[in-house]
Amino acid sequence: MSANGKPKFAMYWAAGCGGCEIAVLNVHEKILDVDANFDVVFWPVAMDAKYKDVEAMPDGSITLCLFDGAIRNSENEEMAHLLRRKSQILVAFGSCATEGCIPALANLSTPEEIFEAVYHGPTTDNTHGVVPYPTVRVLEGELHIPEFYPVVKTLDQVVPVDYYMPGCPPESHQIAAVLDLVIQALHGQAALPPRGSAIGAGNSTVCDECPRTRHEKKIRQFVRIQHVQPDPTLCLLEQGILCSGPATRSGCTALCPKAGMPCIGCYGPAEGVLDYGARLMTAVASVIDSQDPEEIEHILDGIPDPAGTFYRFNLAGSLLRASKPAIMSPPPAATLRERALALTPEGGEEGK
Amino acid sequence: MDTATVETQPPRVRGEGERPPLPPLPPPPVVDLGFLKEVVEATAGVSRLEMCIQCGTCGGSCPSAADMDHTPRQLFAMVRAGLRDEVLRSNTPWFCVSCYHCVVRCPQGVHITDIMYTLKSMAIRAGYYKDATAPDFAKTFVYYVENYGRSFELGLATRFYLRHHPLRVPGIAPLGLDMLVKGRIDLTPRRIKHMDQLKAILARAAELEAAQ
Amino acid sequence: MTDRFEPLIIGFTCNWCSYRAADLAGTSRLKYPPNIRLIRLMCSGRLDPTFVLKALSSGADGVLITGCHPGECHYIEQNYKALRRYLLLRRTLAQMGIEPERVKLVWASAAEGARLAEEIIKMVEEIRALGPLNWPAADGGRGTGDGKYPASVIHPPSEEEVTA
Amino acid sequence: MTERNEQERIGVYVCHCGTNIAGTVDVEDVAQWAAGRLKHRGVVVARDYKFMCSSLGQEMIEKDIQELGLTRVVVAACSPHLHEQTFRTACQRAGLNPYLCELVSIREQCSWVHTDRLAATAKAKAIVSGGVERVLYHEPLEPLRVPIHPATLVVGGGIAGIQAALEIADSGFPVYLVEREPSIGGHMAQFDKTFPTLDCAACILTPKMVSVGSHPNITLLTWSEVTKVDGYVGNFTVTVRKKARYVNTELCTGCGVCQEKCPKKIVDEVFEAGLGYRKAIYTPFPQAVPKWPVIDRENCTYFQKGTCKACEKFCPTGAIDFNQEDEFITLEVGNIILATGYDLFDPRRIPQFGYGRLANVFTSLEFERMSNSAGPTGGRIVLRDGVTEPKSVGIIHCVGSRDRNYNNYCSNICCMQSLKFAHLVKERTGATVYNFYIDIRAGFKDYDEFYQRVLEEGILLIRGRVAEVTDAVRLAGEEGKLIIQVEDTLIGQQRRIPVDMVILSCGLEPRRDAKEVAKLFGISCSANGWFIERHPKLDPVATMTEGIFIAGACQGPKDIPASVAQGAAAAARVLGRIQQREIAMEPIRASINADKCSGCRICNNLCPFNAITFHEDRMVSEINPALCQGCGTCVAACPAGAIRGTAFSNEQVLAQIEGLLLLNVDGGRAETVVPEAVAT
Amino acid sequence: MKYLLYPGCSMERFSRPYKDSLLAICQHIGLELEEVDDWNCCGATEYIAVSLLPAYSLIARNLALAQQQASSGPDYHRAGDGRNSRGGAYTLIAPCSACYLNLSKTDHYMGESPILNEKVNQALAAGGLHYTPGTVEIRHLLDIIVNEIGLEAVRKAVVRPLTGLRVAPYYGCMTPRPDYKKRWSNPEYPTELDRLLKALGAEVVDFPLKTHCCGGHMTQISPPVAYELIRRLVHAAAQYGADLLATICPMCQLNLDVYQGEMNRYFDTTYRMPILFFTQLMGVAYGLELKALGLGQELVDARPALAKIGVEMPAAEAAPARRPRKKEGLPMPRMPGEEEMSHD
Repeated sequence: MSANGKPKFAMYWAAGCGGCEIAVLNVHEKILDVDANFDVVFWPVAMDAKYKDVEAMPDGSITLCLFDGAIRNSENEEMAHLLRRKSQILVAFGSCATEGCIPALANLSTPEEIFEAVYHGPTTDNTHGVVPYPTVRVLEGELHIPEFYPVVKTLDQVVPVDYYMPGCPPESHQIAAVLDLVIQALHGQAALPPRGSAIGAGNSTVCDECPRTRHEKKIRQFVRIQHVQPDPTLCLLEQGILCSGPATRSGCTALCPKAGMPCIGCYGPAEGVLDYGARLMTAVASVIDSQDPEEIEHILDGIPDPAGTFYRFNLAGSLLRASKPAIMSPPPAATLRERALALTPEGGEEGK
Repeated sequence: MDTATVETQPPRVRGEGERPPLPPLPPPPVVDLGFLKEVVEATAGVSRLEMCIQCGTCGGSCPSAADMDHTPRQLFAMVRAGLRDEVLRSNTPWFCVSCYHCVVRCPQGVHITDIMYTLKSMAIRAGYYKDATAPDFAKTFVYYVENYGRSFELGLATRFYLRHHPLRVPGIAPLGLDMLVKGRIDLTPRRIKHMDQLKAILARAAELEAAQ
Repeated sequence: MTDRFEPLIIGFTCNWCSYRAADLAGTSRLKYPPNIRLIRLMCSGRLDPTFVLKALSSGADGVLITGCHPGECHYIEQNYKALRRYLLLRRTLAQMGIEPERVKLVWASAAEGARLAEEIIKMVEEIRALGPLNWPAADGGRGTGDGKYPASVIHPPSEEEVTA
Repeated sequence: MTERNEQERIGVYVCHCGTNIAGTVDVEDVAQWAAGRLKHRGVVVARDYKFMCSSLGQEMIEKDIQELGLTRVVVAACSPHLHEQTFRTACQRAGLNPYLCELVSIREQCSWVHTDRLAATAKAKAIVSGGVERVLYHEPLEPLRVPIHPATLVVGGGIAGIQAALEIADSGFPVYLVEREPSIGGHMAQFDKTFPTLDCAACILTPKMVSVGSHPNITLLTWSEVTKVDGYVGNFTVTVRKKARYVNTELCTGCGVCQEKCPKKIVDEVFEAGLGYRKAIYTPFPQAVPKWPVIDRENCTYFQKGTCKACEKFCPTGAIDFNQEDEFITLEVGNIILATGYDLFDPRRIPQFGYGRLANVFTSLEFERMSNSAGPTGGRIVLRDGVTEPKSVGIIHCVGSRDRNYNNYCSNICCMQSLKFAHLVKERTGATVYNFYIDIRAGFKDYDEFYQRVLEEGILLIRGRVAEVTDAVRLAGEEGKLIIQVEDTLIGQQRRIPVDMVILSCGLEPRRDAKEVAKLFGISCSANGWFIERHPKLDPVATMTEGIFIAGACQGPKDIPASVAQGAAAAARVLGRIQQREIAMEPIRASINADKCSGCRICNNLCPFNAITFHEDRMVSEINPALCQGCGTCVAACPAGAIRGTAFSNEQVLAQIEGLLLLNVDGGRAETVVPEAVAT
Repeated sequence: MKYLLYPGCSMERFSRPYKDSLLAICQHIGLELEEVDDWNCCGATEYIAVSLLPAYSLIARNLALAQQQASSGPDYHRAGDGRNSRGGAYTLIAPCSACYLNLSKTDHYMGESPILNEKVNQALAAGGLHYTPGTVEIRHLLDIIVNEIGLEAVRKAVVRPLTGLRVAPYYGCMTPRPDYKKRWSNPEYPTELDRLLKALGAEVVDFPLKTHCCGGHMTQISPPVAYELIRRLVHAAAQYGADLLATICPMCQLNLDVYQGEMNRYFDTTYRMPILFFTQLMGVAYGLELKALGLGQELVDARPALAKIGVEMPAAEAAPARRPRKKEGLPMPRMPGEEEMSHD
């Protein structure tokens, strides 16, 4: 408990787009309740704070910590451990922290490929081919930056997590509800759900909240939404548009399907599902309306990027977590360190 | 069996001495049971030769069966029996006109025509086939293809006829003349542009074939 | 034991055809390497891609999916569903950089003990040639971790309290 | 999971099976290992024994259950298909729910197929570990008991269906016999003589037809088709469409005046096999059962042009009723016997045999009608011109059979049929008869004797599959003839044999609509389209669908004796069921968790047994446990993981995977992690 | 949209009429053809009998060239709608039966056997070429005309119907036979040419030997055999009262036309059965200039037969009445497309 007697609140932004942070602010006046009920001690986006301040706090002194973003590098992991140690309730906030989300799609590529794309790609102007080294020895001494991990991890792959809040980003009305619940719990007016469960989401899947009419499914062709004028009231999947609704946890109120766009699965797997992609794959494949291998293959050609489609938000959280070459490859740091030494005066290059 | 030792000697008759050894048995006929496998493997695609049920559809369908030493069906039975020499000496493959009637009718889907091609090339390699006419025609044909990239009817006909049916040349000559008049024969062979390329390809192919 | 790589393969069989084929292989004393371990399902239609991914991520070097021949499914047509899932899964796995030889679909009727044995022998050799998969075990994962939670002022119940 | 183990007490029992298992697997080691290594998984006792399935072995298990308070049992022995029931019953005797017992096979799938003792032992351990992990997720189950409705539906009024119907009806139970055509009798009614005894088909069939027609326990529904089948074993609800006859069966006496007077004559493609004519109002043949005619709407002048009504004018009892309409009736039955028969192979598909182009090429069925004294020619064997008697006839076997291009199977009846034809032609015309065959298959009682007899009659048999039948003459003497070109394989020469008439012994094919019928009744078809029996040897008339049986040629090409035998067999199976009054079904079923179900309807059309229904009101899908056959396809398909499959749940399978991967082939630790509780 | 054309050696000279007429009619019906550049002989039935691999490589070179040429430009005709995972094979027209068969066979076997595929491509590599099985779809000209252009279009273009001309449609063996892709015609009893000729207004006889062999290379190796086969064909055509016989293959035309005299001499017979290419008849029906169709180059004069065009011709006595329909007669089984086929 802090001086003003209010429980402490923290929020941290790891490997992610920051949408989650915005979503929190999107709760509008609710944010005032946060301020009223919590003492915000650490929230880099909202206020200035240093890691060492957090280190200084006693363990378990933070009551509620919302952790958004995935674990992409050593800094993310260090902060995860730090905040775990300091927090009573650590919430994996948003798809990145929960299951990897878009950043984890990088798990389909090796670090080498990623660096190639980022630092030498056609869109990169990097005439000297400079790449970041975890350790660079310069004349003044050694410089360190966080180490890049071969694969993106979910928060709970590095520390124990109390609650999961899915969504990319979590819907603001859900955030508001969760904040309410926690506040009530603080005043002993409500009990928190069991540890390890998902909060701010439903127990069924998106179809449950989707108003579109449905029939028995028979798919003879997959089409991309941009190539067709979908029927506004009929189930998109029945129209051959690959909608992830059937496999995706409810809670978003089926925003996308309502707006005529297929669900892309940001709320992740339904309760108790071990592998999101597998569920979606098996469901979609089962209703393909053909018994002829040739024809089935032909129909499947309509799904140009299966892995990316079925694991768009879930790759890090899936059973395989990454492609074989990626998960088998060593951290690039190992190789990079040597180059780093080559850059020192002894190496000569620096001298010129 | 570890019981009583089995008697390996012919029984002794009491009072007699060693029996004289039995006279030697005549040698077995020469068969090559690997022949079937060999033919199957040398044939492009899936020959299904081993599936033949000897129904005779091929022999019944064959337009030139009358002139064959053996019907295709018999030939396949002989292949199975491993009678390599008889098979490769048979004129049957050489009378195959490649009409594929047997192939589409065969209830077992045996690729008869392709098997005939295989047997022909085997026979040529073994230098077995008695009447050289057909093989020579094939070779002459191949000669033109290998040197010009195209076949050349006139050359083919003359070269070949003079060799094999010199007596029929006068008979055929007017025919050739007719064709000439009608403008249906070249006097000189045509050559494709990149003969060198074709030659290279064929040479490599020949090496690869020799390798196996 | 020799130090050559011994692959570990999980095989899924359907109760009516391929499992009986495996039984037949046994009763006819056919021989195949001990690298495969079979799981009986009622039908190849029961095959959930999750099972395959689970096996691969839990240490299996390959997965063999088997069922009745098309048109001879004892549940009429469920093996076609297995086929469809397999074809899609195969594409996804390909993108994940997993060699196609590692996950195979084979139809085997109850009479095809020999065929099943051959397929197993073939697969073991192919995977031996590929080498181990050795999928790294996930460190942590949902509901895992050292369980050392800081003391809380509002006592969220532990799993035990809940499930009990 | 963890707390599970504290409660659960597992017993592991490893069988030696004499030396069958112990010969290759170190069973003692396996048992000890299980007791030690798997202790933390809840294994409290692990024993090995010479013969677990022996009464002593079973008693050992029962004793442990009672004394050690085992909650789950794993038996490592032979295939579950052999002894699963045995050990389940043992558990039940000891008061443990039988479904808490798991039998894993370390014989068929281990000791018998491996030679390396160390590796086999390691695998056996892994298999046991898999069983232990799996059994932890077993649930106590109760078999489903359903009552059996005493009535039976027989589909198809051919000889097989007739036989089945009579057997059941004679034992005092009600039967509905549904036939698509206006009369029962099937193909047999079209024949003249039957091999090998040559007694006339009508003489032996008609009495049976009559007793079907008059039997108090048989409700005969001809000119009718089954359109819908609901329910499950013991309780089927069947919808039958009674096509309008346009004849009032109450009034009709079957006098036949209408047929005489009807001005419209059409080729009878069905009963006369296209060789004869019938009227627009007709009974297929004089001895038809029932005797009432039907009006064939498509060809009736009145229905097409609006005038005529000759039949109505002349009918003495005023039985003609042009206003009749199709009628749909529903039947409640406990069991169903399918005896839908076969179709004849259409030889037009083999152009080189000339059928349809060359006038004097006939099909076997055409010849049956021709040779039938009640047929279009009154039994005279003549050419297509209707007058000329053939001087030479060629009979071609295996038409469309034993041929990858058409049907790869042997049609079973053709050899005998063709020999019968040869005999009839010889007997009635004295013509020269050639039979062209690949092999003569005369494998049943008195069949080969008949072959001998035909040989004696001087029939010329030529061993060779005919290449072509042509009218393109090549040699003198062939003009105006049909030339059969064939290799006489016994002399190895191609022969051209000129004949006047060619008979094609066409093969048997599944009914054109066999696959739809199979789907309608929820049974399976082979790739060819024959209905699949539960077991080719041991259960030839049952199907995979409880309560549905098959008899006769719909299961595969068959001659009359075999069809009759199957009809009787199917009847016997049904009667057994009816006597039991109720039946217990394996509780391997799927169920949907309504809270989790989002009503996406992915599963809806995955079930071939129509067990899944969607409730528009609640927007959830539901499974009817009695219809569910437990294949688990929907379980595997549900995107929300809302469907559970008992006995093969995700938890069970995933846990078994973990367990199986516990040990490496060399006995060392494999890469796997300690099993954790997971659901998908 | 262009179609690739593989003419084959025969077309260059002794079957020039075929090439001339097909180019003429294709232009007329708007079928744009482009020759495969520097194609070589397909080896006929000879090469493969000498050595297998070189034979397949010889043929594969053409396929490789076709592949190269087609992939160079956008507007070549492709099979399927392109969404096909095998990317819509390029269509290659082979009007000669032997070439058609050899090309499609090679493509098929290369696809079927990886070993052959690898070896052949090794050989091709020596010439800096490569062929991927399935990228070129070989089709016969007749197939294209009947199934791509369509008989309706063919009928529309007719200006001088061949009414009254009795034609025996002759397919020969290799075109309808083992079709290494999906069948487009019946191997025993095709009807494509029949229907095409009907569309031209001709009276088509139900030619029983329509797919029987013309003797192939036997005219060279052992003429007696070939002569016998030729005799069977011309006799059957005469038996059915045909005025002429229409063929779709250079080799058939060569044997039946050029060697008909030889055959007559051999058997001491007097058959005079004109043999024309179906493309020539199309040209005639389209009213194209006869010379441009290579007419007159046949050795058995076709003019008398062609002179009949437009003249109503009584059914030839020679044609045996095969389908009695007398009242007392027994009904005949109906054939699919009965009305089309029957002619009594």
